[in-house]
Amino acid sequence: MGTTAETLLAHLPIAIIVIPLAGAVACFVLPRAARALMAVLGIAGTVASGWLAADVLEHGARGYVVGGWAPPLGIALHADGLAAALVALTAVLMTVCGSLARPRRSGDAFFTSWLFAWAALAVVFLSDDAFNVYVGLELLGIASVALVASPGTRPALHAALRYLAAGLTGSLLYLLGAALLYASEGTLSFAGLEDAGGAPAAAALAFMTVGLLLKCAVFPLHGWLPGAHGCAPAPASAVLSGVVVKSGIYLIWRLWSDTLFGVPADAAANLLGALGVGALLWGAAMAWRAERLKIVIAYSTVSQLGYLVMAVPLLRTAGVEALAGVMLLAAAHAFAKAGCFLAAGAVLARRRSDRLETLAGLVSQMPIAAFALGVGTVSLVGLPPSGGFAGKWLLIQASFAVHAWWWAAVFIAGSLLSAAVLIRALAPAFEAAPADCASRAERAGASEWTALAIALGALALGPLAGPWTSLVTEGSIP
Amino acid sequence: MGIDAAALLLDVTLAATVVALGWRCVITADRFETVAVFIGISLVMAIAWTRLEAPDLALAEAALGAGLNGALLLAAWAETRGIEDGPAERRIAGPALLAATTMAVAGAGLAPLVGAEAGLAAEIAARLDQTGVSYPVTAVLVDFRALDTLLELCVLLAALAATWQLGAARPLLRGKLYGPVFVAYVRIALPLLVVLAAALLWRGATSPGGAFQAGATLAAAGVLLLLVNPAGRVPALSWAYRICASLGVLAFLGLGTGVTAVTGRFLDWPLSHAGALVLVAETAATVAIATTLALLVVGGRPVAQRGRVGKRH
Amino acid sequence: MNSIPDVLGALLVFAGTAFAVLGTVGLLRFPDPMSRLHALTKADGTGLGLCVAGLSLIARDVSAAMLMILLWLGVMLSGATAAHLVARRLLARQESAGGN
Amino acid sequence: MTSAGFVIYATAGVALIGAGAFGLARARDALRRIVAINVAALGVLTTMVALAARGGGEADPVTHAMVLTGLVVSASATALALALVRRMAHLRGEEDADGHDG
Repeated sequence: MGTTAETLLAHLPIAIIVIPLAGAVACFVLPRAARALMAVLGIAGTVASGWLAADVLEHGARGYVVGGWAPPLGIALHADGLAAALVALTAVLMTVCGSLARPRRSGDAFFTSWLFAWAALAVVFLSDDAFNVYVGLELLGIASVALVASPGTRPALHAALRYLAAGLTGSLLYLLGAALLYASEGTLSFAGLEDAGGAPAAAALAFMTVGLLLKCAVFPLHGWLPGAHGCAPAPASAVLSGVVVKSGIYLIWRLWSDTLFGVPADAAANLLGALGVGALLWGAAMAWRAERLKIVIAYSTVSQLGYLVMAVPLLRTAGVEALAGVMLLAAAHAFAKAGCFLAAGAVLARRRSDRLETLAGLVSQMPIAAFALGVGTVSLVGLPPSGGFAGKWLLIQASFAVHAWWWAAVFIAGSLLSAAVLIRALAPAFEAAPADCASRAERAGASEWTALAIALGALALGPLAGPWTSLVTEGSIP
Repeated sequence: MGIDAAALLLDVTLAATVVALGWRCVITADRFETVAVFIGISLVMAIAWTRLEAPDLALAEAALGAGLNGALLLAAWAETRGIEDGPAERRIAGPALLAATTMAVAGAGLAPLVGAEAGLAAEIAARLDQTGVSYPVTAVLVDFRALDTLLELCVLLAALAATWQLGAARPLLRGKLYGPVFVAYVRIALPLLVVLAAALLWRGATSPGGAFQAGATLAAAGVLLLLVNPAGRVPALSWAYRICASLGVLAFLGLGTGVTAVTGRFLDWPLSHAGALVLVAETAATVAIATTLALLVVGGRPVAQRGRVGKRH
Repeated sequence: MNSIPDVLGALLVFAGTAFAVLGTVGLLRFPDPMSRLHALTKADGTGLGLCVAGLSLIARDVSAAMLMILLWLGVMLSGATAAHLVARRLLARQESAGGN
Repeated sequence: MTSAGFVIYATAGVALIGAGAFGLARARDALRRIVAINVAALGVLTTMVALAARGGGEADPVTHAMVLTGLVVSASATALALALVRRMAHLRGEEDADGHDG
């Protein structure tokens, strides 16, 4: 038993990339079997990702040298706790949300894009190579655009085109940075870039960071996000908000803490923190003005991404404690947001509209969807016992530990803002149903129950904060 | 000395032409001029790249930038005539500031690199005999960084899948090119292009060339083949297209997994059979690239047409 | 160094360049599309042919010369076909304009 | 290629990046935006080709591989973007036609 399991374990990092890739090609070649393939490979990918996470938790980080050529000549994969945690989160959300997808007609293209996006996320999280990550980001961008465009309506196509233009520009800036790094340091491996320095490295860091901020929609480069996440089918919105935008944030964390470049970058890190505060406020303000439920949820993502960017200066000073907090926040947001989008999708499917005034009577007619939205809100606002609460708590502790109490003040203010925004949006749900609607509760479908289950995941992260934190910080960056 | 001065003059002229065209392209108010000038930039750029010891990249740039994207840009221009988005563009200050900042940061990053040397050319040259090919760029693409190439083939496939879900293909140019002269031309050009593609693929192991150049050439042949058709219809060969377009990813995944059993690493070609395995993978990639690029030019899912072709404008 | 083939080759390349320049002038100066098409295809084909002949003399390498001649033939073939297609389209447009 | 050549072509590359940034920030029309991004992409790739050749003698193969990959990847993305533009124009045409008929 030992040897076979050991061999399999050794190949897990690449298997986690290869499984969805194989699934994507299979869906393309065998369009009729796409749904079945998606289910089978989803389970296989989830098992592999879970196993990797368990192994990293127990035995520490695991590497893999692709093609037998160690860096700098070849490409290595590196699964530390942070990467393994994100890969596992991706696998769960991709599989669960994917099982709910009901693509319009070209299901093969939808599932091909879905699995390509999954594989690309795994590449971005696991790869140790700056250029390999670029190709992964491009694959992720094109696959995500395909998911946004899949309804085929003009607003969806318009949003997809904007998303594609932003993504293309972002990866171009990233590519310029990677080229500068290679030209000055002679390697593309993140591990080999730890003591990169000088003007080329500083310019590279600037280009890559701006490119990634654009790709993950951090204020003020967030313009494409509400349209794209608001127009995509609900399961796609769930993973786009839940994990796809986080791939860019993850790379920013790595660039700013792992490879410090010897740049006197603390001032720049504080600038990133300020952008985070801007995102928090602006996202909340726009969500306050939005009239459609999915747009409210999308702007809430803009707002919540602010926390993850605000953590950059804290990661540099407070280290592991801040990382634990921000990853808990990221995971809780992924579950809560996926649950909210799926619930909104169920509402949209049932009522043909997700305008806020049409939510009236939701609590009595679609109690499960309403409950999912409520549970998601609890975590997004950061009330105990949710993962959102635990994450904010750790971050506040971390900011006090390094005497940066102003960050704590921002986190608390952000919670109040989120509460105001989300409660305003959901308030009509508690009103009585209009007279012309049947007042009987309708039977909840699979999508509503799934939405609730995923949203409850965000609550469960609170009590589970301990193991999650020890996984995330295993062999990790700061 | 005379030769050096002439070369310098040539380089400065080429560079200045490209830059002037680049600015002209984004400043002009005429959308057609934007597209036409962009195609011109791609062609001049290809010449500039041959000056920088990159003939194979120049070939790929001419085929993809001027050829594939040029054709698509012209099609998009023709179909969006008269429905320009948004009002006239008057903003100058903000864009100029953005451009100046970008150029300043890039210049500051590049300046220290003049005369500095960093790279892996020597290490790669020293290990070429362990790769099964003897041209360094091909060795990097199919051996040292084969994972990049696998993902790149996936990007092509993802773009094709995304394009197909947008709707059915419409007839290519509605057969406007069809005629005796064009048919005679295709009869001569098609075999030449196929031979050229095979030569590029084969030469890639030892000298500039390889799967991408061969694939782009073969794609041009494929587009010609699709154009020799009175109605401009794209044959609905769904299965054949799907398999051909996936062939590259399938080969890299299949062979890459297969060799894992022998060498213990994904995509680690066993030395004894490296040459043959790489050739198989590259041939599959060539077919896939050619199919995908040609179908991207078509720009939609090729489906069987019933009765009349498309909607007349 | 300056042997007769070299000098002859240089002269041919120079002449070829002159043709190309003239073709470009024609493209910019001629009044209607048809005559512009003439300037482009005829002058460029001749210019490229002269350049290929001159470079073949200078290179003194049969295989390189053959390759260049093959390229020249390819350019001529494509240029002539493209010119024909453009001209045909122009004629069709003129006819339909005359018909109205 | 000498360092003079590197300076010349890297400058041209940076100038093209600037042109692309200018055009992208200024354009409202989707087609122009796509062209502007491609101009900037050509600038980035030219800078990379110049960087690869700066040592003189044989060019750096890793950079060349990166350029080739970048070229194919950005061409695919551009093809998808143009397919979206064409599809939107087509849908708009259909809607207009429906509007006039009805």
